[in-house]
Amino acid sequence: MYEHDVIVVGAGGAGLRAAVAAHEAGADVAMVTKLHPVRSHTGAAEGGINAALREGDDWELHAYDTMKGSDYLGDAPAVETLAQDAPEETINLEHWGMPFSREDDGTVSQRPFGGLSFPRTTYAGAETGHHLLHTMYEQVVKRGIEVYDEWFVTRLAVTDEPDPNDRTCHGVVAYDVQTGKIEGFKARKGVVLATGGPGQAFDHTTNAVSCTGDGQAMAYRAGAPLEDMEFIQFHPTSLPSTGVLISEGVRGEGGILYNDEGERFMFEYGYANNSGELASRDVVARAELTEVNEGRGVNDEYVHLDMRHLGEERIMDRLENILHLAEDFEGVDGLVEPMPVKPGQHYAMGGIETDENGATCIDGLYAAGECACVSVHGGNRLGGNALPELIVFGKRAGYHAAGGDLGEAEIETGYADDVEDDDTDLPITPGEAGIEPEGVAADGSGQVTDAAGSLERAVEAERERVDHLLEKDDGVQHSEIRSKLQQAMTDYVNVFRTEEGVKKALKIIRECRQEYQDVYVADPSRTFNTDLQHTIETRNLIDVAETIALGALVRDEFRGAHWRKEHQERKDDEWLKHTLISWDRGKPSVWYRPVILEGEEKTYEPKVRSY
Amino acid sequence: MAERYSSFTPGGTGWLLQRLTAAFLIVVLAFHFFLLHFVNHAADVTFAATQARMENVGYFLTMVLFLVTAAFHGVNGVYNALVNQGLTGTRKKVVFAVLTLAGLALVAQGTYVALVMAGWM
Amino acid sequence: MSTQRQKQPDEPETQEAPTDQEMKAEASPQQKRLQRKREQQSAREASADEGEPEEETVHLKVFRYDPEVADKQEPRFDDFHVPFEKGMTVLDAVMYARDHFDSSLTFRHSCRQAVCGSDAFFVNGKQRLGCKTQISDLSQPIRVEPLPHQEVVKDLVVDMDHFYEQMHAVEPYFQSEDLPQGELEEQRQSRENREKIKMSSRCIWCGACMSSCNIAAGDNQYLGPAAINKAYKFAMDDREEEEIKEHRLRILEQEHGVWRCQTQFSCTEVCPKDIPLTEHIQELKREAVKKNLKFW
Amino acid sequence: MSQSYNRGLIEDFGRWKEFSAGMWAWIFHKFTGWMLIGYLFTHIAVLSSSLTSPEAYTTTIQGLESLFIIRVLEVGLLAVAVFHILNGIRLLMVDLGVGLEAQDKSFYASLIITGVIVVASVPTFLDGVTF
Ligand SMILES: Cc1cc2nc3c(=O)[nH]c(=O)nc-3n(C[C@H](O)[C@H](O)[C@H](O)COP(=O)(O)OP(=O)(O)OC[C@H]3O[C@@H](n4cnc5c(N)ncnc54)[C@H](O)[C@@H]3O)c2cc1C
Ligand code: HEM
Ligand code: SF4
Ligand code: F3S
Ligand code: FES
Repeated sequence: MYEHDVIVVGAGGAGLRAAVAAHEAGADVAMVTKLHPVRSHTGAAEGGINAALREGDDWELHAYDTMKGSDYLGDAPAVETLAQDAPEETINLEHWGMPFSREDDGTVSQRPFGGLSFPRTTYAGAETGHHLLHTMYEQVVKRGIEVYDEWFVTRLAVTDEPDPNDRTCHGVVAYDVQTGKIEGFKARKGVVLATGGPGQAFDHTTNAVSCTGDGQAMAYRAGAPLEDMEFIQFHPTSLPSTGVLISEGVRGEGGILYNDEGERFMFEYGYANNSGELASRDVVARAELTEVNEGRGVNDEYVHLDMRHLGEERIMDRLENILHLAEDFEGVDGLVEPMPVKPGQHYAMGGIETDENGATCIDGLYAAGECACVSVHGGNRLGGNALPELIVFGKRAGYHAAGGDLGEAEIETGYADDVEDDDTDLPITPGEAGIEPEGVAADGSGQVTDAAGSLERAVEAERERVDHLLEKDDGVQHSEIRSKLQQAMTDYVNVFRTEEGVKKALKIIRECRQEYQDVYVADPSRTFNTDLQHTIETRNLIDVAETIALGALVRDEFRGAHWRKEHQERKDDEWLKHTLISWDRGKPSVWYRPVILEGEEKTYEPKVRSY
Repeated sequence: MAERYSSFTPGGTGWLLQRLTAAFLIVVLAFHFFLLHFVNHAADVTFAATQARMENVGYFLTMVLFLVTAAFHGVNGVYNALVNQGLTGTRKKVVFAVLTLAGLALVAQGTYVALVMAGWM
Repeated sequence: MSTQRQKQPDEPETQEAPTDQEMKAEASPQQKRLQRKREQQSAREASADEGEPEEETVHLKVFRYDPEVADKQEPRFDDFHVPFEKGMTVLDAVMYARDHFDSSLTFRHSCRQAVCGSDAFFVNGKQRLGCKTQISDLSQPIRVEPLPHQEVVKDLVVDMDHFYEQMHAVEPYFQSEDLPQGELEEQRQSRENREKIKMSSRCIWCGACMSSCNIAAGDNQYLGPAAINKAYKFAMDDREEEEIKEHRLRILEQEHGVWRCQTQFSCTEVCPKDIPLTEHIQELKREAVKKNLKFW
Repeated sequence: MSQSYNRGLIEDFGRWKEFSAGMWAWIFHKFTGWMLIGYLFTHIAVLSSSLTSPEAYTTTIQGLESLFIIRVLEVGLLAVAVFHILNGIRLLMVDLGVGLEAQDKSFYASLIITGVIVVASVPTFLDGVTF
């Protein structure tokens, strides 16, 4: 067993920032991550970091844009914290050596991005995330913070009180991918989850193969609710064959979208008469799919993104990376031809419910980054708002977990008596399907309430589960279940959602869950058994996919990225509230908590979101 | 991490000298080859002719310098090649000593021969 | 693997009688196309299963080794025949082989877009990133092996610890403790200077260069091209002070630093990020010489 | 680095077919360098015959030179030296950062020029040799 003050799970932007902050607050920190830190998916981010740095811009404008972008589903305290802290955190990165692109006077460059009223997206070429990730990892190396890389965290060690709000997280159980050893990691002060997104729940995604929603699923099974899971962002410009992302920066610099007839459809068909290509992502993604559905798509599959008119010099200077991506992954030369693009799953606005200090309703359990939902992005994330979220809330979570004081949070977490329960009829009974070997992380029996006990139990349960999976000689393989799940999500819980479709998806997810009872791992080895790792991840995907579909079913309105065929309007009277889903001893329950629109000084009044 | 390297000996001097000697050798080696194979045929070499050349102080000094630089360049090159193959510890020290001695012996013997040829010894 | 494809669920009822703009057609061209694509795929999978590849297939020979599994303790090559699709990469092919033929086939991969640096393999005798190598650019059969000169953990997975150690050994971080305060001033950097370090900052730690270098193979202490390039990025960055630059050169100048490089150029040739590694190493050698000459 | 088993040809030089220009250049340069230093030692040894007597020197040299094998070896030495010089120049340029993009071409050029020079000097070297 290993022991540290703070255990950070995941070493992407959020995890690294949390670790540095906790270290600076004097804690003994360790990072446990299934990939070496520099392999994290933060490295794929291209566009940039939103921060109000310049004359003529200020954090209030940033907060306003974010709130509008969120379709009024962001919580004001979180949104304002993000906008206020982003400038300092961004400049801080610069001081740590991040190679931002520069203006003639030597200051960092900023560019326009979709949905922003000021060009405040601070960037480093078209590889902002790569530089952010590496710069931050350098700081972790500098501070000598311990990193357990290629250790796959499979379970949280939490106590067993019936009400999740009373539970405490004492650590995690992780599995050393190289040797197959399963060990407990005790956290004296706190565990910070920073495991990134759940993109692999879909089959066409810009996310990495490792983005399997592990953090969300683990926290969910331990009793922390998942918030606003139905809000999935589909990026309008991903390459059709692989899902590799073509940055919004291309449109920010002036790239234009054309349909098969060569029409600039964003204007021609009135999808966004003011902002055109720079409208919010959900608007552009729907516009593209509508073009394709109405027969104006290229090869009935995609549309064209053209940047040739920008000129070679400008492209080489700011978007060189895009040229390589189009060439290597689609065989297209962006200097001579338009690039094919189509919407792909990109980002999960929802995640583990936290307050603006990164804390969840479980004592000692924190979350930050894409796996968390402080609720800054609400119904739709603006491009360039995720990276600042990583550094702002990563830092806060790390600092708080190390015992630092950030004051009382305004956002509430956890199920309480004053929340509203949901009463939608579900086509299936979601949640556990019988006698799964792994069971729940906390069964609510109130039996285990101490640190040692909860860790011991968690380690024991995990060893049994792995033994079971390895010893079982036949059954189904996870890849079959996984592709069935991904297919269902892409078919029915995609950009366009219908009640019927989402219900079908729920049924298929249920089938997947049942089939998973019979899953086995063919590779018997304990050494670097990726088969085993992927099998465990698939279980996480099932849980996460189910919450996405559940959320999509109950929210019968059209807000942000969540489009419902039968409900074509935003219903502010009814739906200015977050969807929360609790695992509740294996039986998911859905409930709601109102959005906080009152900011420090002003209240954000919902307006029509037009671009 | 960096402490591991605190006792290093900078290899920069050797590297630079290897290049400088190389630059010098290009010229002399070409001259040497040309003189002894094309202008005068090697087969026709006699002691007398050699002595005639060696008596010229400029030629003598060039040849000795040629020898010194070539010996350094060659021996240092061999040493580097061995270090590149991962030679370390005592074995490295021994190789270093042997090569240095061989180099010095070569230069000493060569200079002695040259002096004899020039008839000054 | 089962040859049976799950029957495609019918289109949602509501989509059959659409009233609104977005869903006019009964089955949109998009849906029809997807349907076609799936049918083709199942046909292809079926034929692959019956071992009579009608369509173009890719012949892979993949290195296999597992210290724990009896019949894999002796390294061997396994053959896989994977259906070819336009735009297919080596990574796609090995993933297909894993998901459809042998789930124990082990390799690292994550981003699929050449930024995470996990999947450097030795493909047809050259270090390459699996996800960035088009099958159509290679001659078959395609030999996929783990990176040479590194210990093999299992199949295509090699031990990267030594590589990481070398990367860490050059003190790869800004040394100054200066942080923004009050006015939020960033440090200034000229465009030219940023341009100078641009290429060096693209490294994704894939280890291909290190594996291709004969010197690194022979001399375990040699910092290696990637670490030297990392140091270059810092040494050339004007935001760091002169003394720190000198300190960096001292690290590089040690016996197993830049001088070991014999300008083999293999590192430069294999680097998937096109970093001019040899050029950077050579420039550092000259910088180091210049610095030393100053004291003479 | 210790290998947990022998990967045999995968490691080290077994992959010579897959070597790139820069690696060949490195190997040839190394080989020629060693030949040259080896020759330098022999050369001084031969010349040391002058220490015995002038006649011994003349006979030794002329005796050796009359041997066909020695003449052939001399051509070899020329090849080795010319390649080492040309590639040495190439390396010096690389050190100065000149023409890095053309490093493979300059290696091929060194090979070709070496070949030409050697062929061109064969008559001179083999001139007057008796069998
Ligand atoms: C292609 C692309 C482009 C983007 N561009 C932008 C942009 O321009 N601007 C912007 O603001 N945002 C952008 N985003 C969004 C943003 O990059 C991500 O939301 C963000 O990087 C997520 O960071 P993270 O730290 O939360 O997670 P990640 O970087 O995904 O890191 C997750 C970490 O958790 C670890 N982990 C996961 N599961 C486990 C487990 N079970 N056990 C142990 N460790 C685990 C992984 O090893 C990894 O280290 C982009 C996203 C994508 C996909
Ligand atoms: C005539 C001009 C010469 C030039 C331009 C030249 C150039 C060079 C250079 C640049 C190197 C260094 C290679 C490196 O470190 O990467 C080198 C190595 C070497 N040289 Fe020369 N050299 C010349 C003559 C000689 C002579 C006359 C000898 C023999 C006495 C010699 C023996 C060597 C040896 C042994 C090496 C080491 C090879 C190795 O790396 O294993 N060179 N030469
Ligand atoms: S320098 Fe290039 S080859 Fe080497 S690790 Fe970095 S990206 Fe990979
Ligand atoms: S391959 Fe090795 S020898 Fe130098 S040029 Fe590259 S580091
Ligand atoms: S999978 Fe990330 S670099 Fe290839």
